Amino acid sequence: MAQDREKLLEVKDLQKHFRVGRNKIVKAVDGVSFDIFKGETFGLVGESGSGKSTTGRTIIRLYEATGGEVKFDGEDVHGKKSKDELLKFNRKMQMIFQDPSSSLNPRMTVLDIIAEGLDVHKLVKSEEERKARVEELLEVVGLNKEHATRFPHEFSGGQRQRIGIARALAVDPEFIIADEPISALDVSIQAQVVNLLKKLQKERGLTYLFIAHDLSMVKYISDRIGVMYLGNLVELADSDELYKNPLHPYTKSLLSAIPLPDPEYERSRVRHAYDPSVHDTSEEPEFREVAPKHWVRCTKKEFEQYKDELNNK
Amino acid sequence: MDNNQTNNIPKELLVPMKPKEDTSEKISAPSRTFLQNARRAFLKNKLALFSVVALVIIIIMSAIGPSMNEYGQDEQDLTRAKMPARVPVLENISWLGFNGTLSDTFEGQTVEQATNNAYARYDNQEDFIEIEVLNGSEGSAEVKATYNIYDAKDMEDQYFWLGTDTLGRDQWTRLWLGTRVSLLIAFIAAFISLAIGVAYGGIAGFYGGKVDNVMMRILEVLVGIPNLVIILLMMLFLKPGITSIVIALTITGWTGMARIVRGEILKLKSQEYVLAARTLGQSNWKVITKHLLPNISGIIIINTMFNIPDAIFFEAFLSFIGLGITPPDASLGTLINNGFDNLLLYPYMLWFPAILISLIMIAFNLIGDGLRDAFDPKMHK
Amino acid sequence: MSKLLEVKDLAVSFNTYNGEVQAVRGVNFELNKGETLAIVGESGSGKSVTTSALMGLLPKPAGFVKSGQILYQGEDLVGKSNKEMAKIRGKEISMVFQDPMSSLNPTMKIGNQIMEGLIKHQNMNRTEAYKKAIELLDLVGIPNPEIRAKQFPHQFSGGMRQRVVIAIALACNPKILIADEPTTALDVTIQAQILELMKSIQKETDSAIIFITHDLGVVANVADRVAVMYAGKIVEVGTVDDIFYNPKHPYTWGLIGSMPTLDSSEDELFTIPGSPPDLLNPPKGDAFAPRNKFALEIDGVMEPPMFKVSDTHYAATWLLHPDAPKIEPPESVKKRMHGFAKTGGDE
Amino acid sequence: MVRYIGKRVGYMLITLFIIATFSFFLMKMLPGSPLNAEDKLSEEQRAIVLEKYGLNDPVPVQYVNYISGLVQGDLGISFAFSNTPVTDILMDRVGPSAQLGAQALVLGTILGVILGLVAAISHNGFLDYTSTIIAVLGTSIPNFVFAGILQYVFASELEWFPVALWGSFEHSILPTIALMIFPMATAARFVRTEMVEVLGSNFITTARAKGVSEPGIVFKHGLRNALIPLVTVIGPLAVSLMTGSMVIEEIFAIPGIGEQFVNSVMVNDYPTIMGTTLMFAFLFILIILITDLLYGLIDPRIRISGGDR
Amino acid sequence: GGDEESTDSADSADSADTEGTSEESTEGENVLNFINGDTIPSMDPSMATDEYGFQFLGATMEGLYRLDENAEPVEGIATDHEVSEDGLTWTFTLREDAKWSNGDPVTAHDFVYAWQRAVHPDTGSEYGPYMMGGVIKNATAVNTGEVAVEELGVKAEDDYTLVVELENPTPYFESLTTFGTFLPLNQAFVEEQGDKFATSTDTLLFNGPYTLENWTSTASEWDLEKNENYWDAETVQVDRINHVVVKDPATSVQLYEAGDVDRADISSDLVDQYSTHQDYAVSPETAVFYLKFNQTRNEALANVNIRKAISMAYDKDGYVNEILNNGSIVANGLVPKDFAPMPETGEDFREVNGDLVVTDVEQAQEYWEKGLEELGTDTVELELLGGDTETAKVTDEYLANQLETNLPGLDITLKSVPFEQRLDLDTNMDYDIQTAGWGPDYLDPYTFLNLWITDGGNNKMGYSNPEYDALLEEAQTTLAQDNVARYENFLEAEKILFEDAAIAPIYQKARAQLISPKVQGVFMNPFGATYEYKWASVGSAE
Ligand SMILES: Nc1ncnc2c1ncn2[C@@H]1O[C@H](COP(=O)(O)OP(=O)(O)OP(=O)(O)O)[C@@H](O)[C@H]1O
Ligand SMILES: Nc1ncnc2c1ncn2[C@@H]1O[C@H](COP(=O)(O)OP(=O)(O)OP(=O)(O)O)[C@@H](O)[C@H]1O
Ligand SMILES: [Mg+2]
Ligand SMILES: [Mg+2]
Repeated sequence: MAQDREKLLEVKDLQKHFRVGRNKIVKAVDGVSFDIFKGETFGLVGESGSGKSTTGRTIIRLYEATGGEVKFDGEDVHGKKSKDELLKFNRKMQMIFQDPSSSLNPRMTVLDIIAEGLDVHKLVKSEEERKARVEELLEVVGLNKEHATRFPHEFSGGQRQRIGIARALAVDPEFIIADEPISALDVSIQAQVVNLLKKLQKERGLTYLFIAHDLSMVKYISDRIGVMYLGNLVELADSDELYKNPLHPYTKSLLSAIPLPDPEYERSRVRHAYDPSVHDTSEEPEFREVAPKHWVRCTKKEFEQYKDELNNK
Repeated sequence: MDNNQTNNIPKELLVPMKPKEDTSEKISAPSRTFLQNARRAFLKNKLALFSVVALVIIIIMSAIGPSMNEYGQDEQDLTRAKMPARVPVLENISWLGFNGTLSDTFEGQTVEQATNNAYARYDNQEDFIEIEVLNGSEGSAEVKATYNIYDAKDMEDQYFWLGTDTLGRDQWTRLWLGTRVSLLIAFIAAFISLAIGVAYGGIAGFYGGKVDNVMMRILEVLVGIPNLVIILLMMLFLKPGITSIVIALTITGWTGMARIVRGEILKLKSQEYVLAARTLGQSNWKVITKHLLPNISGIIIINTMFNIPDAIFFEAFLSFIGLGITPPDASLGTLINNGFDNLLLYPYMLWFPAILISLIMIAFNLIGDGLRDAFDPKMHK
Repeated sequence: MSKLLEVKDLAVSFNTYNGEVQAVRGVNFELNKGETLAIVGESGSGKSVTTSALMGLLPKPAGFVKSGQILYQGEDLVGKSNKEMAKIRGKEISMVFQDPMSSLNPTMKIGNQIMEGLIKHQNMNRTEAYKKAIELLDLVGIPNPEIRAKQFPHQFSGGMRQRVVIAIALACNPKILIADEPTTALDVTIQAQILELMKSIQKETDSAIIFITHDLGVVANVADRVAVMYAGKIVEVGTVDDIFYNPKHPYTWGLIGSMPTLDSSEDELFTIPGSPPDLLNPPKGDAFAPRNKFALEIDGVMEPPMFKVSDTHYAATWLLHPDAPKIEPPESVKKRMHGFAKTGGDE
Repeated sequence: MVRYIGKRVGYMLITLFIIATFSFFLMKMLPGSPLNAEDKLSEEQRAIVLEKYGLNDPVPVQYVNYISGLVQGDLGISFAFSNTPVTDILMDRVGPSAQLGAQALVLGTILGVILGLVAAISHNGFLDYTSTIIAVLGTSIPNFVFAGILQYVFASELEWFPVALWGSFEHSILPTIALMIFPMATAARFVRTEMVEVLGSNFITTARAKGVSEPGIVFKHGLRNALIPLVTVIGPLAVSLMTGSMVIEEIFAIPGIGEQFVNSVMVNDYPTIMGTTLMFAFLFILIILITDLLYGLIDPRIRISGGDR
Repeated sequence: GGDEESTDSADSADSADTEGTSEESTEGENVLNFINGDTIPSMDPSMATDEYGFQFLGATMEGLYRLDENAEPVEGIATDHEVSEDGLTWTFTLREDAKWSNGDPVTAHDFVYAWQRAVHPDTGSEYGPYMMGGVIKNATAVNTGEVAVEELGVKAEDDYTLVVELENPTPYFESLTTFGTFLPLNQAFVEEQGDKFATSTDTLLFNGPYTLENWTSTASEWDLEKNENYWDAETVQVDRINHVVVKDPATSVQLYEAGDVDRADISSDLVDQYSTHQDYAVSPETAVFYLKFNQTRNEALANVNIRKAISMAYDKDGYVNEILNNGSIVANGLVPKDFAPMPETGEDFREVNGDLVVTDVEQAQEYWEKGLEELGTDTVELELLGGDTETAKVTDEYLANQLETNLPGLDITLKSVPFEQRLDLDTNMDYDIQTAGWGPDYLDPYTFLNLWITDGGNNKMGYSNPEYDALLEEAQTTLAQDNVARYENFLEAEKILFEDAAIAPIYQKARAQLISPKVQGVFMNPFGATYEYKWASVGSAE
């Protein structure tokens, strides 16, 4: 569905290396490429430490990229220099953070937190307008306006995450990076947040990069999913396709690990542990399209093997 | 489990509940603004509140105290030097020590000798000395002498509430004037360590890397040079007095704060709410002032409270080496200094300023604790 | 099955500036040898407080057991002194905490942290304890245990730390292992490993496990029986099949409904509106009523008792009253139940 | 590690060099010379004396001379003690101060830690308030008042200790106690605050769940984790203790460096002031280095070679 | 009664034995324990400038003469001397049994070397040229390099005959030779030690009653030990005198009370407490304190009426009795009491000249009015410069208050600085009024009066009166041989000084002390070494 639309974000061979200590370098993101189309939700999954957050943060310029390119609406994000341009970019792209309690300044009221973007981009002219805008946003995310004067710690996790969403929405972004927006939440509240994100996408035509490690939720919300492993994207496909026909052994392992609320299924579940040594090491793996719109990082040999696998299904 | 009890439930209650007003997303705590909250939390802190009251009283007294009696700050009169404290009404409660008498124990071979020693000490004003024999045994007699110095000096109608000093100046007046000076210095010191220390540490911590490295090295150099050397230099250019104290404090007083603030900022700057502000395009300045500083306010407040006694004693030290307050002005530090010299004979000269300074310190500390809690919304209930 | 632990009418409160927070308001359950009891429920429903009370580890001086009994092998643990409890903790009952990142002492070597309990409870000397510690590390699947034992927590990944915490809890072969959300902070693959580990150890030692989580997927994986908590009370309890295939309490419906499955594709997930009640002033009647769209008038008046559904299955909702209107679970929840109902209860 | 220390020592030298330069020129801005200003000397004679101290050269030359002397460990000749090298003065005086400072530091820290622990354990209880009050008093009463009272009560009246002077260990007891009050109070406050927090943390609960006894909780698990902020404040405090307290030294008639320093300042003995300054600075920087190394020892999470603390 | 006394002294002796700081106070040794107010900065006779240097030079070395209890010179290395008719040539006969502590004999050459060294420009001595200039022939010329050092008027005729040629007849020359700067030095030893000379016990030689042991220039403890090589060793009764540096007065007293030391100074604050102590004693001294008026900086002080007003406007009695409280007495002139007896009559100089300026507020106000009128103003702002010791600060506070109260329109700012800084400010004449003091350097009123000679090295306040200068000049030259006339000139000069109100005297210092009865035969010198220990003994210990 999404692929016919225009590309909003192009990530090409993105690299982000951290220097830790004197001579040690962590290659948190090591050459990741993907596109995100307007209006779609792109899910990014992978185990902890695989570089998902780093990818998201580098895209939004919280980190300087070590290499590669990020184009937003055709423009190179990382080449931008002037303050005005940067501000414009900041408006178009926003982020929702993983931890609802640490992503809200504990000393600021909800009003000020949400209005921060309005202030930075001078989107409101008067104090009344500012307040009105914030109240409107609170309503959009399902809170009510009395909450504006409160502090983050007075809210439940789900409510806090909504405040985070309202903050991101305040500047009318086109694209939102949601970095594990629900991992820290209670299941019953996860549903609220996911519903809200979906609703907003529908109403506002937002585009999401949705980062998580919980495949069932990602699958539910995403149109396409990329699987990361150790700084690389190892598989990318439509979400149904990925679920039905996982090809990369890591993806398989990941899928097999998801616990489902079904005792019977759980009793019979077999988990596949991922063993990186199964890979063909004869050459440097590349990202290849095994089936239409289904990409896997593999060597030539594996490529053939995966193709067979697909065809045999 | 106790199903039997549930059998007699009226049927009319077993129907779907009428939808009530939407209770979704309600928070039960009433809504207040930050300041209301902070104030409420602060007001709940009995100790802090008490301290504020005490400090306010002290401040008020430092304003009006000196004019509460007829004695001036530099009104010397050697005939009334070293008079003990005497307060109307309280003078009748002897153990309070406000009855305007000096007393001490004297030893001697015999009671008589001890008594004579006492007389000799107290200007031989035998008529005004009461002797109480504590130990009459031969060879090691001990008497307690109480000298009613006010009567002896024909000053029955005079009351020096806290006594007089070696120059016969009223200690009450000087105590409050001294408090005024010390408090002023304390507040200035607090302000300086806040202004300079927080800014310096904040910038170093926030920009990190090279900036931080250079700034910290500069700081090390500054801290490495003893205060005294810097003060020495200042003696050249400045007249003793508040200005030079303030400048001395400006040069040296903020480094501790800077180090602490830097450490905290380093910790906080990768917090997600800071990142969030940056994705909004918030300027560095705003990030520092709106996000980082408020969140280290607790530690800043506590550290400021540590700076205050430092500053008060620093002033005393400066006065000691001649760069502090110029006489006849006094500060609590100089009063304690002087009182200490007379500790054994005229202990009241030390006790009153010492008690007051301790009170001030305790009050500042408790207020600091209270403020820290009050400015932390999480501590609000 | 032998009864190892019986909790009777346990109520725990906290004294705060604003008054008494009634975190646990009369909880009853029992635990048998070798079984796994999962406690589920939303955040703040009193799961951790309940287990802290079992361990005698309520935060002092604010928290206290208001009433009730905790009978461990017939002996009441309530009111035992810290010293007496120290003998039981770690040896008879041990606990794995929610957050592996902060549950280990950052300044103490991993090996020593494991050995501590051994030396105290098993009267081992250091060499013996060390050997046992290495064994335990090996058991929980930590490679190179000899090297790892000499490292500090920060040198371990989150998953490994959680295993260490489990190793500590298992060190003295406790009869009861309480695991408070041991996998919430971990990613799915590691979570799966740990769950497997716990199960296999349980098989070996025949210990009982109380497993706290709010992830129904995990519950489905580990539990024999499930207790659902809401606002300081157990609102439904039953075997894992009872709860997943035949839930009776509207809150349980909500929980089940809000979890997407891999093949669900509804436009909207089922959610439980609103937020839990303030335990400072718990509502009269059914605490869940304000959020329950199937609430009955009586919910506002009287607390529902535990209605028996089957020998193993009880639920506290007036909907189970014989005279109450028969209400079906919402479609989405039903579909989900049916979705995985292969054996099913009496549906 | 070795490399790290090497690098830090390098930094230290640079910092010291800057301090030396800085204070050298500061001194040059100050008036005064080895000549007592009593003006009994003729111009010619002044010139001779100045020549003797090398003060006739242009300032840059003096600077180069000073620094090259410094490199060879030569701090020049005191103005006040004729013909006595500054290094001798420092050597002579630093011993008692360092001993006192070290004793006060160790004792003060230990007692402060105990006080803080007691307070933290009885959080908001009677002992907590008591120890808090002790701590506040400790920071709010000048130490010379303590010293005077100690001297009067324990030496003059009770005759338990010598009144003053330096010599045996007994002589150092009272001054140590007087000096100790401030570090004790500081340590108590920091330990209390930190310990309250540590005792509330998860790993303490974990330890309790293992069945670790209360003393074990406090000492084995709690204390070490509460020490980091203490180390931070105790570092600079250590310097100020070791470099001597003029007042305490004067009251107890101890031939220490603190008293010597103030004295040098009073008599414009610039070479000695410079030398003392450099020694203080050196100590300070050294302590910072030690503190940083201690961080690593106390908390394994802090990588010694890491840039940030 | 006698009983009491002996018990008491037995007590103190006991405690000294058991608790004394002296490590090795073996039975039967005569040991005293004293406090010194500070370290000894220099033991080089040419370089010493301060009280402590001269104190220990006096105890460990011997010059031509030594002052006895009555401040009369008695034989030292010199047994006798002759003065030429014109008073310009003094020939001293030295004893032949005097030895340095290394065994070398003390000879006339040692004096010649020492004195030449003291004025040699390369030495950089302060006191050498100051004490010898204008006294010994060519001293100033040598010092300024005009003539060779050999031209100095001091020659060794033989090993035991020293001939000194003076610039002017100097009646007090005999007493001058007791002063530290005039001590002999062993040339071979001094040259051998080079720069290290006199920096520690090892680099010193002694020829006096005691040797200085365990001393380095920064030492805070040292002792004087009986010098067995001293020519008059028989007279010396005390085996050892321990010294420790204690600066804090309260500590000194407590050490005394604990029996650790045998003598302690009592600061003003402590007098009240100890004045009834049985060991309490007050010793008068010869130092005088006064206000210096700088006539060059503030025009008000150039006005004599203003100066007169100030001189009379403060209550000295109250100050001396209430604030100092230590036996100090009011000074109403410059030359101290009991310092210089008039030749012939033996009357005290002070008695003869009487009170030259006394407190009289009314008169002060009259002068004040007059002065203000002359100045055409009604307010005067002045800075009062003083020391930074506790006593100095109280003094200044008191004086400022007195002056401001009694002289309407006067506004005084206080400035307290350390001693050295004050000297700097003094040298640069950067003050208005200064509290200062002066102690004599030899037994003659001239040591005080020469301070105010026009452009004198210690004047530093712009005072100049030709008449005054002439009187003193005459006293030192033409009248040098006629002591009676000389003293007349001094009396006259002192009067002029106060007619001009050049300075305003405050008090003459005294020292309040606790002195153990053990300490006997110690007396205080009017100048030079503060205490004389040669005849000391340890009393009533047994
Ligand atoms: N600021 C940093 N400095 C050094 N290393 C970093 C930094 N941020 C991340 N890393 C490292 O980069 C790697 C990828 O981290 P990242 O946070 O992107 O993982 P993630 O996939 O988001 O994991 P999680 O699911 O736990 O959030 C990790 O090994 C991490 O330790
Ligand atoms: N120290 C405390 N003081 C006051 N109230 C507390 C305290 N600890 C817990 N509570 C309250 O007790 C209730 C139950 O908390 P508990 O920690 O048991 O929840 P939980 O079910 O474990 O939640 P989670 O899933 O978030 O761990 C909460 O309402 C909480 O606010
Ligand atoms: Mg992440
Ligand atoms: Mg919990």
